Amino acid sequence: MAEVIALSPALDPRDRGGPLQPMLIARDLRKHFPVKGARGKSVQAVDGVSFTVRKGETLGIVGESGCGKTTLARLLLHLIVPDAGELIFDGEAVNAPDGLSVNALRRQVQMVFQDSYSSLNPRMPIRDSVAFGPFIQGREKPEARNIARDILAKVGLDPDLFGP
Amino acid sequence: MAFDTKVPDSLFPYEISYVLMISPCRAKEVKYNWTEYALHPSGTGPYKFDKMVPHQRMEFVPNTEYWDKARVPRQDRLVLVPMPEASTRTAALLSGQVDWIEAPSPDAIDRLKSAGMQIITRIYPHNWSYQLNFVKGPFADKRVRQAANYALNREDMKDLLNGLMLEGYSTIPPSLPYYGHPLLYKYDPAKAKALLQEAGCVPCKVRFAISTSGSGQMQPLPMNELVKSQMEAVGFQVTLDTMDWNALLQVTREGVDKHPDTDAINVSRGSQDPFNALIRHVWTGAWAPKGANWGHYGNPAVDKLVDDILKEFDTAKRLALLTKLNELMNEEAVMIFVAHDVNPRALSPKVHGFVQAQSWFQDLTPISLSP
Amino acid sequence: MADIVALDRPLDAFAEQAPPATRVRGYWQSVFYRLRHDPVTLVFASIVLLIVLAALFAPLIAPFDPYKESIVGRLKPFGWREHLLGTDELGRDMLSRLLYGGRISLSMGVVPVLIATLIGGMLGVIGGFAGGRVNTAIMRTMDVFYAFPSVLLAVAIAGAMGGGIGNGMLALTLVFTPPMCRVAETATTQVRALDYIEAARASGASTAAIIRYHVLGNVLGPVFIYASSLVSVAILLASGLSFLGLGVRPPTPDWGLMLSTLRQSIYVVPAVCAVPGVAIFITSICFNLVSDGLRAAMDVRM
Amino acid sequence: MTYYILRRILYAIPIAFGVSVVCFSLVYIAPGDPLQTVMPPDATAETIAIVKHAYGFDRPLPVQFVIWLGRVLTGDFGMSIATRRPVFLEVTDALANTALLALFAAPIAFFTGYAMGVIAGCFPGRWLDRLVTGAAVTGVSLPNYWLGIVLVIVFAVQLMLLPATGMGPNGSTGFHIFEWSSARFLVLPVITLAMIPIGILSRTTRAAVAEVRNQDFVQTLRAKGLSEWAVTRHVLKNSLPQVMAVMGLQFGYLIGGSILVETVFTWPGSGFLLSKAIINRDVPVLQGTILTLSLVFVATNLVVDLLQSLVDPRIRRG
Repeated sequence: MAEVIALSPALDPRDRGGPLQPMLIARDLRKHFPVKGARGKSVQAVDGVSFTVRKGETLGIVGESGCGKTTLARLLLHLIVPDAGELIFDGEAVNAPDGLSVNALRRQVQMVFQDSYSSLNPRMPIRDSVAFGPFIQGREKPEARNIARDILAKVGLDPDLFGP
Repeated sequence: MAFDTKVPDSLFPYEISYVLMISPCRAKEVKYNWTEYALHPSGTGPYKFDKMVPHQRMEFVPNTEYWDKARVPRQDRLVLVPMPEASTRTAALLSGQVDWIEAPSPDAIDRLKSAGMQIITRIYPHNWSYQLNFVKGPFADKRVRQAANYALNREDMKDLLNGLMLEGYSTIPPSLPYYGHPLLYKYDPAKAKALLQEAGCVPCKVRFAISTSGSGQMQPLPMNELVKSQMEAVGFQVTLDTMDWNALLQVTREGVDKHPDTDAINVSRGSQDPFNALIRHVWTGAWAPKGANWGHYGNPAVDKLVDDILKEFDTAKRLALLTKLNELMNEEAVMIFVAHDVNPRALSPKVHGFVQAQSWFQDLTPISLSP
Repeated sequence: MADIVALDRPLDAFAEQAPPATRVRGYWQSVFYRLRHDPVTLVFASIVLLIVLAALFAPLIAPFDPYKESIVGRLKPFGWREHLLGTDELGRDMLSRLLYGGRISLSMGVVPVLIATLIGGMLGVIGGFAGGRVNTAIMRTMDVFYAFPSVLLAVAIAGAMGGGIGNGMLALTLVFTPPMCRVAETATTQVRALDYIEAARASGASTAAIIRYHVLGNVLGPVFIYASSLVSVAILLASGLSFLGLGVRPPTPDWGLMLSTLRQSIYVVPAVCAVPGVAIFITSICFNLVSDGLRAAMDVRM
Repeated sequence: MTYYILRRILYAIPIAFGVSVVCFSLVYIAPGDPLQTVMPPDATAETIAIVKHAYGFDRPLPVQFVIWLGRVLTGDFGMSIATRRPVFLEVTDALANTALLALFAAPIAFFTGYAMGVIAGCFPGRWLDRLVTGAAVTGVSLPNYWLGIVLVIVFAVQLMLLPATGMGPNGSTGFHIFEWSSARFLVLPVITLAMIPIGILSRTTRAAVAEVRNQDFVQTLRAKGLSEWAVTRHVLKNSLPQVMAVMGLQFGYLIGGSILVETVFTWPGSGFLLSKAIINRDVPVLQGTILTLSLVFVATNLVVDLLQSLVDPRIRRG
């Protein structure tokens, strides 16, 4: 854990734990789903998973379908509450009394889905889909829209094409 | 055979035709199961029951051993088919499916005539009127009752029915011997308005219980709408409570006590014999639910007159008393008199030998059908 | 460097040739755009509008008082003394009664569908979104009412309660709520399973927000399309109830009742007697075609 | 497969129970106290007491329901007020006549509707498609009872070709389907009844066929060199389950919803019985007819459901 990271990327003012603090630490995450009908038996979707993801690092998890990948992903976002185990995000324990609130976590983490058709609301222009995050976190509609326009421009998409 | 009545009743011979009798031995045979009896009735009339399909048809064949040889039916088979809808009956006749229909709708008469059908009408003892509530409501006041009668333009009503009625000015049609010279309420809207003013019933809110159809009811919906508009022209405010025939019969049987807010009921009545024509409507002894005096009309003078009639066995004297009763009923305006039906029928040209009687009962035996 | 630059911004090469940026339309604008360019639906939509306006402004445009009788003027053909559509069995002006009758026939058709859409839709969304026992409870009760053919259920309720406009409308609402609920529930369960709902939850949206912004938008489409197709069925059913004497009471004008009472005079003025039937037919066929147009415009596959 | 059938049947039982609860409550939503709606108007006090006990009107509602259900299961639907005949007898006679109409109207409607739908589906946008769609939407929008009246006027009254009303020259008991003298009574009612199902079916078939034609596997079939006719056969097979579901529903409507047509033609079916029950305020008949018709509707839906699973294997795994 002590090796020095090569020249770390430019400091991001929101980087609480400093460049060396691992982005995400999972310790003994566990989530079992009781099987309807057969009392006692349960599906051990996630059983004692621990890993660390450092900033700038990408972690790939591979497994056959039904081995618990999606459940793990949902656990990381607290979409489902883990039975046991701990989640440290950028140095702060998630959902712990003194740590990071789930809502705060939600502001900085998001899922990217496999099937693009079902990951975008067909009745909503792209710009509004992008603006939905900030808007739901409390920003006013116009402000959220501007954020969305900036992000679209940043990734090379012409904002005028993606929202009335 | 001797009948002894509880109270002297000179009119009893008239009413006997209304007492329906069942043969006791057949009743015993089917162990008093009336559904069974309906399928196997017995009797001694000119027709014999052949078969029945519930709701659809009833078939008769001539009773060849009938005692009065002159009245043995001249048809091979008589089939009665119930069709509640007037337009369906008309279509059935025009399409040659049936040879005879009862009460064709007045508007179909011209079409029936153009198809060569025989239209038969004849005044008969029938009264299309409103029996009134004498206990509670505006009609307890004679002036309001008279105003309602003066408000009606019966010529218009006749046009509405394409001529298929006789203007009704009394409980009984003029053709009956005890009609006399009753006070006639000819169309006089001004007088009607004045009477209402005098009675202080302005606007005069009244509620009528009427039916959508029913035997003897002629064309209740259009006729009631016309009466409503004519009465409202002189200051009445009429609410029509429409219900089906059975429901209206029930209201009629239960009497005014059970329906205090209903000011009048529109039920057509047969006036076959003096009792059914006059007495049952005004006699205190016939108060509903016991009898047909729905609105509980009570008048000592009338009661005394009725007693005299029932005790008077000399027909001439009784006729004079009956005439006096009819004139008194008109003077009291015990009903809103509207119309007398003419019992219209449409027969195919092939039907011969039918003579329409002045009665609710008709003799079908002489009828014959040319090919 | 030049080609690197080109590589760096490959899009520009196409930018010039791409057509001028078409105005980007939100979903609803694109629906109206498609509708505007669908002449058939426009024509029938305007006829429907005409019918609704005519019924709404009946008192202003009706040439005569629909209740005024004139025995002399009974059952007259078209055009008799400015009675454009002739007169009925009591001499009342047919055109005026048609306009006033439209009010009742349309409202007895449209109002129950609206109420059923609200109740059925809500139940469907709640059932669809909540899932589990709530869903089964709602959907199984709906199945019970679904077990009755619509005409039968309407007649049963109106018949038992004794007819009249209120009972008629209640009966029709009860008839249309189950299918509406089923459409909403199916749409909701489909939407709920899509990823953007999870994405919304992952961005911290509450269930209410998710329903408001994501679920409703997608459920309203199929619900609205289905509701528009129900209106013509409702009008036919409502006129059927009146025809059986379970809807409006005389003398109030209503197309179904007029059709029934005019049956007697069909031999005198057949054309006049056909007028209410034609009115019912035109209104219901227009609603049907508009509904088809809407479905084509709104039901856009990705 | 049998597991699936069992599950569907078990699923239908609570529905039937629900239907009986609704029918039971009909007596209570009728105005006036329930006893008055179930008794002939001129019933004597003593018969009222007997019936009161039989129906158990004095007992709490659930108990009354159980009594009523018990009697209904044994076929005792109570007495008709108007005719004093057992309701069960009235309903079964009437149902047979309605079934006869439905058995004739259904095949005609399904065949015509399906053919129209297929034609429209296979030639989308062409004039044939527009013609069929126009005819279908007309069929669905026509008030069929009015159509009945018009047909009677034209064919029975003016042309005197067909009878105007009723069922057979000597009523339903003397009805011999194979003799023209009886069968001619069927013609107009069947045409009127078939109008709406033809409309609905051709619209559904057209949509189903059009949708299947757009699916990728149709292109691959063509790519494999199948003739257009062979491709169409595949398309039809795939669109059949969806169409069959609608057929089942429409057959149920033919049985349950024929009240208006039967009233216009005075066809002595359950619909006409129902309309008379309404006019006479005959609640027991109203209740019995509706219960029977809806149970028949549930049964037809169940049968179609099972047939559908035979045709479409995917549903079987369901």
